[in-house]
Amino acid sequence: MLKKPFFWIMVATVIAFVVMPIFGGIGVRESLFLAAVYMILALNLNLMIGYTGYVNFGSIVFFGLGGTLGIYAITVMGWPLWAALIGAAVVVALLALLLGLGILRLRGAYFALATIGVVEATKSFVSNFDPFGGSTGMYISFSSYKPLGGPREALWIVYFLVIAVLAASLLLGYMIKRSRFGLGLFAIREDEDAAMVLGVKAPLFKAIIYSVSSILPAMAGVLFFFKNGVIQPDQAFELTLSIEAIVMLMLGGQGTVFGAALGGFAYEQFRGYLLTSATFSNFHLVIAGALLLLIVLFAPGGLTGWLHERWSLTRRVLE
Amino acid sequence: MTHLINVEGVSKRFSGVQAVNGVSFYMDEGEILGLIGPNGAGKTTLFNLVSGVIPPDEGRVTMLGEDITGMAPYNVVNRGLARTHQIVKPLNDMTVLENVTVGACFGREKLQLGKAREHALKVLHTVGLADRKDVLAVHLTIAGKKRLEVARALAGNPRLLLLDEVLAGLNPTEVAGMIEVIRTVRKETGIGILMIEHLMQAVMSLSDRVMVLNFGELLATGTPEEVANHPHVVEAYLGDPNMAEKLMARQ
Amino acid sequence: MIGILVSVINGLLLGSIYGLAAIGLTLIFGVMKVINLAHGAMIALGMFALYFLATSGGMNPYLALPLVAIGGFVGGVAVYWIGVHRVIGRAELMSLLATFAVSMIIIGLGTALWSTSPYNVQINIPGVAIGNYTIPGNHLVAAVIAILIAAALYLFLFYTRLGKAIRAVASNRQAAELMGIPSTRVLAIAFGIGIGIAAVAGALIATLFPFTILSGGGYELKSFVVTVLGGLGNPAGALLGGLLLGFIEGVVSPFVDVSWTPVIEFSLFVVILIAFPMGLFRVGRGK
Amino acid sequence: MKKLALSLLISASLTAPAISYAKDIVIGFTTSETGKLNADSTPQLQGFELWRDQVNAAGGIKVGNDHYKVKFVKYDDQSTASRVQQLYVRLVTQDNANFLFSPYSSGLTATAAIISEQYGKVMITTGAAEGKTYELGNQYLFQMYTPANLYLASALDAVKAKDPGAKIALIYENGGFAKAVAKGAKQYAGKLGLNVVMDEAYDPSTTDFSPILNKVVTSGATVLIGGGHFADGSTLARQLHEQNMKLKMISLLVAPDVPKFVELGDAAYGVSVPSQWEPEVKFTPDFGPTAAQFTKEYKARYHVTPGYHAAGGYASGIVLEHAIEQAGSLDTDKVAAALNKMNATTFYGNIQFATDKSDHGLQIGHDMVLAQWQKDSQGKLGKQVVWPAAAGTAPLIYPISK
Repeated sequence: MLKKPFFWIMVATVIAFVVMPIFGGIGVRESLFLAAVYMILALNLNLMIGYTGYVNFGSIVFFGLGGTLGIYAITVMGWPLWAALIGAAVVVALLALLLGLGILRLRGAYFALATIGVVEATKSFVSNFDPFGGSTGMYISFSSYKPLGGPREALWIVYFLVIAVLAASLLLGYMIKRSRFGLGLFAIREDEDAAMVLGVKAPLFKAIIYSVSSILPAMAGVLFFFKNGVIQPDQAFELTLSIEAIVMLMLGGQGTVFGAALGGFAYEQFRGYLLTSATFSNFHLVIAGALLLLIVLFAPGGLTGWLHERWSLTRRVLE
Repeated sequence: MTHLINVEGVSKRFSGVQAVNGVSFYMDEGEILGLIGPNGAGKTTLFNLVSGVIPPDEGRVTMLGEDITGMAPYNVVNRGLARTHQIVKPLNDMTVLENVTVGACFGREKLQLGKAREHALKVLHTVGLADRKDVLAVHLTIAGKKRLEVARALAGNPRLLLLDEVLAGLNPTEVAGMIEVIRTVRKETGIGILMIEHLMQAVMSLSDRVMVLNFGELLATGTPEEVANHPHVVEAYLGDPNMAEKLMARQ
Repeated sequence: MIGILVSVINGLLLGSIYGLAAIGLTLIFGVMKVINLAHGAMIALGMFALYFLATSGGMNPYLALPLVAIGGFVGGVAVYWIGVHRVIGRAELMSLLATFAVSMIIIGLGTALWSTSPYNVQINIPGVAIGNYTIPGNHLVAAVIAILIAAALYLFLFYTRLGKAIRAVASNRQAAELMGIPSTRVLAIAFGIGIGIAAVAGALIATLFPFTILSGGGYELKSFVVTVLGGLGNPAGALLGGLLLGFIEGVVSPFVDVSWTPVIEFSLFVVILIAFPMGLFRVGRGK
Repeated sequence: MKKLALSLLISASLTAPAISYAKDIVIGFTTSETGKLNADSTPQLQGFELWRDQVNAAGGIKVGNDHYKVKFVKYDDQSTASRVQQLYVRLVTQDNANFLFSPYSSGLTATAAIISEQYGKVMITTGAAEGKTYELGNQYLFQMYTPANLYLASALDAVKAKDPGAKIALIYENGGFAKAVAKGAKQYAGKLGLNVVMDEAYDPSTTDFSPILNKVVTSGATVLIGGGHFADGSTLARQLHEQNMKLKMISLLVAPDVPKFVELGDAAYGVSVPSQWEPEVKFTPDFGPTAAQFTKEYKARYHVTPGYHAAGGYASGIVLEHAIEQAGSLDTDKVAAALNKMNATTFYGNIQFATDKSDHGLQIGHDMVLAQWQKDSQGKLGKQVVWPAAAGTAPLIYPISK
């Protein structure tokens, strides 16, 4: 692994994320924070869509549920942040495993529809479930930031934790890609029936990757909402963000770690620009939609696919 | 004695059509069994029933004495059964080597990735695809894809190989090449091979025994000579009474 | 007791409109295996079309429905050629994203043009009183129209040449092509019809409730639930599915806080999808 | 060169008012230009902008001896909370906002509030009544609205006075603000000894209210109190009318106060709304315009009668302006101290903020009124202040007769 150029590209990326805000200041940090969260979502969604070929429209449910459980642990049960992170990730992963064994019996469009149903069902359930604050959500008392040095200092710590989760996401995507398990997933993506006849235990593999792809987004959810100060079901289970994660993946190029990461980063920059530019802010949805349509129709491989078509070298370097 | 595979009275109906009806047969190691019959006779369905792709309505399939009836395909693979598909199913967006490595990783031997890759390369040499190893499977010719099917199935070191029309759609040179591959496989590994084939000459020349399926039922089993001369077979399938001689006249 | 009865009647009336909206979705899926994520946006466009015909155009809202349908058909055919044609037969992800992109563009333009404040179409039809309860007149009329349109579509699909061609392409595109049916044109027409129906359903909803360009989203989700109840790709099932969903809403609401209704709906959706992927109304299914 | 500069100077002084601004005061906020809160958010933005333009026309805000021009930086939050934090952080870090206004709605404000604490900026919150946000230990939040738990107090007082035996149905949006209001209302009704026969939330995206209205009929309720925001509230009012509900009183949150509500026609008649402010109120302001002046200027510019969202927006501006002038500085802590000390009357009513650590910034000076849509002699719909009776412009119509 240490001999592969892409490994060092990933290391350099993470170092850049750590160093840039230290020199660039708070504004840079905030932009990178959101970019990192998007990259985490896209990288883990890539495990399902890019590696396994299952279109998960509801990946946001991991993020939202992780956030909800984590903030519950912090505000109601008084857990420290690190314990909430681990606790939320474990519970979400187990729930995803159980859910995955059920809904992954569906294929193609049926699976995609079911994942939409899961998001909506979970959102409306949490909105009515009083221990999680119902539709009002949960508020984090500012005193919860004391152990991290107060609200302002906590932002730095949360930022570095998110970068750690980002690093883990990059590494996870890379290692799965180069593993025997990953090979089995690719086989499922290409032709599930053929894969099973070749000996790939598809139902188990799918449920495991569904569960694995939930862990890091769940942690990102805890961190995001911890920083956010409040978690409300509308915000935690926003179907749009799930679909945006797919757009990021398409933009960067699905199936590659590089593409997922690049897509998440580029999308955040692009959206941030559209949203705050005077000219485009009214039309940002139109522009984003037109861009997506163009990618789907004319460049389904995304940026990475485009690069690979031009230079065969990139295929070996950008994995 | 326990056979490599023993199939007892398997049946399958699809929405009113009896696709396979009470078929029984066995095979032993090192044997090549040919399976012939007209289109729609239920040959591929029989393959699907044996390899776990669809569960039979009735009947029992055992491998080396172990009941594998209705087992999921990947579990059947574990027991040492591998198959190819009549309509090829290459893993399109993966290279030839990766395709075969999948077979090696998840076949009977469950090799680790590195070992699997080495083994896959060996198998690619056997089937004559070594020079195409880094090509995406989607870019192979139809003959290449058929070889790939065989290579993937072989890569798991199966005890029993089910070949579903690996010769169909190939030109004479390619057919000769593929027959050579099958011969080599038998010689080198000594595994059992059950093959569906329409190309009579090939079946007759390769098989130790041949069985004939018609309307989902077993019509006859025996050596190629016996089957070729079996009156029911001649009537139902071959049609031409002089066919047998033509077939037996090996090139 | 009367309360429950009225609640069920209300549910069924609304359910017929859910059913109509879902027919548009399921027809498109049945014919070209595309889940149209622009469905909600199309419903919303139907709402606005009716609004402008009825207010600026001064038409009677119900007489404007055929115009909305024609507009929807034309728009649908256009969307098919722009966004959908190239992704037919490719991975599901592509058609899902292509239609979602169309939805983003429509909602973006709609937001810029009409903001997101609610619009109203005023209709005064006296309701029917049952004891202290009232069933609004516009709900009754809308339900009757929805069922008539669904019936007309059924007749069209089973008794006209074009309808039969659409069904032929749905069941096997290659075979239909061999029989001399120009399948691409049939796909475009089927997409147009699906959108036309969605737009009319939207227009009918606009006669009942205030709406914005975003209102279609909720009905799109309901259409998913309905299609799954009725079987994806099965137009007759969709109407039954809609009625069933309306019935469930009507029966459940007197006993549970209404904010729990979506929880029940979507849980049911996922469970039925896993247990009966072909829908509840298709008994004998092939392999 | 000198000549050129001189001529430029002269031409500048001819076109612009002859005030030399030392600098800008940047105030940042987001508004819901799109999304479901758009109708509620727009008047608030108009209130902000009217204030800004008036201040700048009058010479800006005076800090010490300098005149500062007020500059707004605003973004569209699309009515969704996930955008809000990103945009507020950007306002603070990239646009260098000196002060912040809140977005519209309790939900979005809760999300934005923490930014004020993390980055140490004063945030005047308006259009955000939910009280929970202020109990988390903040130092820089200042609420302009009467908190949610007191929202329906005037409506319940009116019911108590007119019809102590009324059966009340509480029907509200399943969202932060409306739920907090309903919770407070239920407690208050209990204190008054009123009979609440139904208490139920509905999903924020509800468009069909018939299931819940049927339940209201079944419960035998005579008074309906609740609602949420504009979209759901106006739909609810319309269906109450369509389903011919025989209620003696209907009091809904927010929606009836938005000018667009009048488009409902007959469905609007008799509906009352707890209001932070109405144009008819008569306070003698310590600073800023009177209600009549504000109403006149607002109408001249936007051609509608301002509701309380607009007034709240405008009042946020003058309160901040006053505090900055009192502090004589743009320093966050000094301005916050001035706000903490404030106990003043404006056209919008009395303003005082809680200073206790447990609920800092909560509005404790301001009282609400109840307004009702009534018809004048020509049958034209208009809003009248009906409660408290002493401050009213017309008597409460009870029961509503249609």
